[in-house]
Amino acid sequence: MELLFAAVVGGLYAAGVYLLLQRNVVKIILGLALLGHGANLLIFTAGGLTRARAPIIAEGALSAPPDTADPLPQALILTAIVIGFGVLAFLLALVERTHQVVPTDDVDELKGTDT
Amino acid sequence: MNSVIFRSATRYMFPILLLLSVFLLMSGHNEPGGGFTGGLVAASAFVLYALAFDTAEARRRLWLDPRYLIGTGLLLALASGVVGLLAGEPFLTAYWVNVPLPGGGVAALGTPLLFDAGVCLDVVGVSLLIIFSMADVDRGEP
Amino acid sequence: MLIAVMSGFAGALLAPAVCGAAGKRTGWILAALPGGLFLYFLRLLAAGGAVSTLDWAPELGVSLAFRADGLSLLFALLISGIGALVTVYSGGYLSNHPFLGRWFLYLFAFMASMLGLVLADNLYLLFIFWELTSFTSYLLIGFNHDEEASRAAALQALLVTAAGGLALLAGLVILAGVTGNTGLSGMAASAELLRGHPARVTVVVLLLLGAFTKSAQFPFHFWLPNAMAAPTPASAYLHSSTMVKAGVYLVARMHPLFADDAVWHTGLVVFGGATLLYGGVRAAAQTVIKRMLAYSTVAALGVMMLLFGIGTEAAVHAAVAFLFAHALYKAGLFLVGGAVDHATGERDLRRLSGLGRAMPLTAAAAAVVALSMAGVPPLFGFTAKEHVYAAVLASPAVAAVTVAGALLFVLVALAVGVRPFLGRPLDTPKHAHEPSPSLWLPPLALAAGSLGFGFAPGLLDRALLLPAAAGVLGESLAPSGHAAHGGLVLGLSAATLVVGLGLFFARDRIRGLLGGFRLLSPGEPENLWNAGMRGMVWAAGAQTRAIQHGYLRGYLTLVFLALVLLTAPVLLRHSPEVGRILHSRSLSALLHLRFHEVGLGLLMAVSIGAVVHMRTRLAAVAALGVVGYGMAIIFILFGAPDLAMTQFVIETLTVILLVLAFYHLPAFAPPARRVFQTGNLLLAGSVGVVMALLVLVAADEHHPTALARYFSDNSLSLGHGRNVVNVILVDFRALDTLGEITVLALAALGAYAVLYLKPRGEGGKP
Amino acid sequence: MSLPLTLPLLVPLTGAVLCVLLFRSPGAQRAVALGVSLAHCLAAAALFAGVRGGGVAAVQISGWPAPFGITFVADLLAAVMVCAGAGMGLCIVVYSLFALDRGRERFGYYPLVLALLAAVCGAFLTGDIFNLYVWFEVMLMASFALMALGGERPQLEGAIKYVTLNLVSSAVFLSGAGILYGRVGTLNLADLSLAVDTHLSPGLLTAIAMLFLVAFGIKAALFPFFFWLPASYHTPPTVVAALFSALLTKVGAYALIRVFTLVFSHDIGWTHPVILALAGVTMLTGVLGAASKYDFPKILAFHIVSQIGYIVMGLGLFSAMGLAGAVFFMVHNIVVKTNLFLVAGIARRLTGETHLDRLGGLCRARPWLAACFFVSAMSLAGLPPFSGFFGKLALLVAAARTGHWTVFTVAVVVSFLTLYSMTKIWTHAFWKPAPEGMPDPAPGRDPETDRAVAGMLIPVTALAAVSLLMGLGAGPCMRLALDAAEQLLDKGAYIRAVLGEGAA
Repeated sequence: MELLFAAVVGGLYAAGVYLLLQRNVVKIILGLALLGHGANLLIFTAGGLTRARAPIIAEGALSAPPDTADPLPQALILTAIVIGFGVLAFLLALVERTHQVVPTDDVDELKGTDT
Repeated sequence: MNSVIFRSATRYMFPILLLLSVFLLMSGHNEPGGGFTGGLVAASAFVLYALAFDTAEARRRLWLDPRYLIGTGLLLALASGVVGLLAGEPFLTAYWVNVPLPGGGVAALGTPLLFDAGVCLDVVGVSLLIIFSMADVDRGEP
Repeated sequence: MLIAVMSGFAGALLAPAVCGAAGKRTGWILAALPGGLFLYFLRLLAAGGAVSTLDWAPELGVSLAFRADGLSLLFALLISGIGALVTVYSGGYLSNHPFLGRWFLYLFAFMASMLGLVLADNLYLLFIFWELTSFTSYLLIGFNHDEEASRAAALQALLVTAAGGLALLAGLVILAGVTGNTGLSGMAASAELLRGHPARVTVVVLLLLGAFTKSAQFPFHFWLPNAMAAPTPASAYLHSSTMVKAGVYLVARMHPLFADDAVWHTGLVVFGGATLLYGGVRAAAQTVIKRMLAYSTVAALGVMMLLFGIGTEAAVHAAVAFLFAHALYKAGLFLVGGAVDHATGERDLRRLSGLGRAMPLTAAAAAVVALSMAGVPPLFGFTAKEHVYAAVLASPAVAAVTVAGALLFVLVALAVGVRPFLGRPLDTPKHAHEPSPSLWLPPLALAAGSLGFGFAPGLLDRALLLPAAAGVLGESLAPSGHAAHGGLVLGLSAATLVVGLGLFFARDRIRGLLGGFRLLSPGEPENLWNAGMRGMVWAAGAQTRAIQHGYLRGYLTLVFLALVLLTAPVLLRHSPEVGRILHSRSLSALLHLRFHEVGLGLLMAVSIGAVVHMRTRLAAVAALGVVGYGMAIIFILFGAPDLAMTQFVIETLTVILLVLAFYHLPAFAPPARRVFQTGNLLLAGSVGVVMALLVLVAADEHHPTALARYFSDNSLSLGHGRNVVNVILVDFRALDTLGEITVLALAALGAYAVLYLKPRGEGGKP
Repeated sequence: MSLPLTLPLLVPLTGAVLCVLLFRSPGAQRAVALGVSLAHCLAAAALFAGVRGGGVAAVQISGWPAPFGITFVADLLAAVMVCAGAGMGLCIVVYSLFALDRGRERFGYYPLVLALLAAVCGAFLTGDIFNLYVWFEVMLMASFALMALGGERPQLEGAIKYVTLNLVSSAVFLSGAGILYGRVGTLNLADLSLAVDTHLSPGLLTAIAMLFLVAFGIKAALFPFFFWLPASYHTPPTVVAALFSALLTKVGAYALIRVFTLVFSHDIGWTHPVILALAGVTMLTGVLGAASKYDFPKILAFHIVSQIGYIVMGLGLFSAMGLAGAVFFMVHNIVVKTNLFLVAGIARRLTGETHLDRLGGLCRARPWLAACFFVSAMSLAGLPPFSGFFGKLALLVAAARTGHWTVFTVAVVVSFLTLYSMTKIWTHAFWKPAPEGMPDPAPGRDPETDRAVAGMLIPVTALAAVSLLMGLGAGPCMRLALDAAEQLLDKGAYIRAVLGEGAA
């Protein structure tokens, strides 16, 4: 099971990196999005995958039974997802604006500031 | 995207979604849900509205600048934390009071719920500010 | 003593104010400070030295320790005494300069640093003042920084001396590490520790580098003549008695430590000798007063290094005597040269003649100091030269070099100090006239010194020179009068004078002769240095262009490459364990995997592939959406409903945003060249593999963790919530959530600002 | 210690929120920003006093026992860094009051700056790896916005690279945190430190350590991860660049020091030589970049890289003196580099130029400015008696004591090149007469500019004085740095403060 999802994580990272190495700004954004998914799934898998029940304490019970999923990684991922959303949104705005100023989607044409 | 059916559907969906978001926020502490999902659902209600009619209409429906929502949400979250601080406990320490319900039962109200509400407001404000800005980008500053 | 040094800096800070108040009289007033210091040091000399210590940074071994022994006091007296004269002099020389205040600021700061340098009793303290002299002199040399030449000269001087300074610092750090203490007076004791230590040669070389660059030894001499761009008072001060003698002082100071080190001695003798000859010859070829003096200074410094290199008692005695004599006459000559320049506006010796009638006092001063330099009895220069000859006679080669140098000294002395004042007057840019007292008094005072001490060498020996020599050697010497030097020495001196006179009359021919050596100029150390700096800048540019090229994907390639190169070796190093984990995992995978999970995995794989391969943006976005929803499904299947819900809504909003944003962007450009693509593919693949392995490594441990148990036990009882995840978010780890909503807020504000705040002239409000 | 530990985070955060709510009136925001940054300094001072007196302090945020909640911890290093951060914040805000254009003020400059300060302090104080990630994200988001705020083309070009590379760093950081939790089962740094020491197979943890090295290396602009910095730092207004150079990379360096002393010190033989090597290369490439540029802010930007090398070198040496040198150098560098950027900002304000060929005459026209620059520049070049010299000396001594001669040599050579590039600025911008056709920077040309510059000189003077004092008072400062270093090397105090006396 971990093997399967480890493979998926690897795939997400590989695809993300590959897209990041392109010249097209849209692909770079997609790459970053994939990288984010990869990180989230990575936490989820590394935190111990169980087909267990959700970490919600049943009515009347005082604590969740031992076979429930680890709630902490879920909390972390939830935070990470939301942060990722915010960052992505900003990035999109930035690209939008950049495109108004420099009408290109080829980041190779954005090398004016280094040299 | 502005077919009549869609618009009229939106008219019904809008309040339902808002109610759903409130419900998610309220029940979030015990059932799946919570501030984030609640806020996001509320936001999507307005987004739906914007898609059906237009952003100006949606803004009018919201009737105050999203930035106020953001600020208030953050302030609420901070305040819920300061309560503990004022009581000499560490920042964000939870405080609970049992409020007897008219039905005879009791409801535990506590600063974490306040915090969650803050989260909810913040999320609504943020999502809407971003999406409205992106949608209206060609029109210049509102 | 600390106060004495600090008073110099205080005076520096006050100088501009005084200057503003006193106007023309400034020089005379400010001279009170160095004058007072001079008297103070005389008192110390009478008292036989002093010590004072104050902590600065004990952890680093830096302390404000000062110690005045004979050597220190010899230098201190020269610095303060000549400092006073130069102060008076520059008051007149720069009387109508708009930035006179700043001038005195720099001058006093430099003087104070110099005093600190010679009085310091701590390795690092000495270095601190060493560097202070470097950049205060930088400010002095570049004082007229509106002129390109001054800027260049100042920069060169700073860089050369600073390079040496860093070598010195390295040497001192190593030295302190070896000897374990940073006190200078304690050094001699720890000579034992250094003997036979592997680092010894390194230390010697580094220290000599420091000394040679500072004291303008060949091949680091070139900054000194260029530094003549400085106003004359600065040149007189820096090059007669102070800055350039710092290296000599260092060598003298370190003498006890390396008294028996072959590298040390040979290094000093060889480079000293080379510098002497080189400087003398170049001096003879000059026609401008200041440059001639500058090169003769280089030569003189060579003599001192040479003598300290020989290191016998006689040599050290001769060295301090010569140092003293040189300080007096060289300062005098510089000041005279400046006065002549000031009075006539002419610097070229070939067009200066017969000034004696117009400016008799200056002429008198000039004659005395020049003859002292030439070594004419009874002036002190003669005594000093006697000592020198006596010290070098032991080795014929060294003696020959020294005599040759002395001949050229005679030439320079006559050419600068005598010739311009004799003969038929020539007309000069300005009509020659006797300048104001502040310009002729200081040289006259120095001349008086050369004369007076010439008559009473024994007194000077006892009072100053022998204690100084003792300070160098670490033990006291018996006084040695003239009688000590036999007739041979006397004969040599006489011969030197005669032949030197001859050379003087033949100086134009000599210059012509030396003109032929221009061919060598590419090999000149200065040109090598400049080439080196240019090369450095070029290399810097090349490497910067190479790595900071502006192509984002290039940067990312390096980053990911580093990621792989840093992690993969560790995994390989522990390959057995990784192998074990993989093995167990693969088994569990075969046993436990369910059908819909495999399907889900495939769905993810396909949609990921689709994101990469889609040709149109909207298709790619759609594929990305599928990936996101796939994530949501995974969350549902593995007991994370909150995640699933959040992921679901967020994904929807994200897709809407992407569509809104990409609405404006053009279609995908054709992909980059295949070569890149395969490389990228490899890199991306290896990153993926590394991360997958790490996940497996991590998931290897047993769960649930203690934290998980704690949360599920206390969520309801203490957190009043049955949804553990939510309780974590709003209570257990509420701070994370607080930060997170802050991120959201900032993102929104940022996006808003980016979209609507436009620079002026581009529509919208500024 | 609950209050002093929380306020350095809470004060600026509240200030930021207030500024958000006051988005309609920039005037009110200025007032809030000034007041808040003053209060922030007081809070930081209180924290420092507490830690100096009472040793490592910790507070369990939201009142749950460690390691279940999030812990805020302040040892000397953290306290010192918080003080430095607060001080810089005040300087930056004061400077901005005079320097900033209305547009940026209207579009949320002050809330962003205050949020950045809050995030930086959060990062310094948190004792939890994931919480550290969160504060890093807050910091990044604020810096993204500040970087792009103004929307000029160079800003946007730089921002794209800055954002992309830093998001990669965040992804790596997040993965590292997740894997660490999966492997060790806790997020609390102190708890991690214990768990790592008692871990069954520490070997594989080194791989995770490398992830953090990459993540923090990007933030700290270490070789080969620094490219985003020279690409972007010179594009926003120099005051923003000053703020970034003061805090962002330093937080990265701080995180490196924290993690590689507290958590990943199990495999020193493998990790720290790597760190040392990277540090050496970073110094060299950075300073070479500076030597090759002729643009005032660009030179400074490359210097940031070079000097991160010095700081990390101290970590790589991993001796008390080395870490002390790193701490001292870090604070010194914050002060001096910020000041140089502020000076560059004034130069730009006076002449409208940043390129050395088109600058000049500043020494004659503005002697006070020249003096402040000279002090800072010489200090940066490591010339005595300014702060830089003692930082350099400490690192050299540490390298000599531990026998790392290669990095020793590199450090010496680099400081020569540093001096070279600093004198380049001095010679061109200050000594050289103002070039033809360039506005004369002398006072009296435009009263408004003179007024603004007078105000901007306040923080500049203050920072120059600090650099001088750090040199003259090197004794106590170095003592403090050494104490901080010893705290870093002895993890016990930190762990006990977090997990209670029983632990460690």
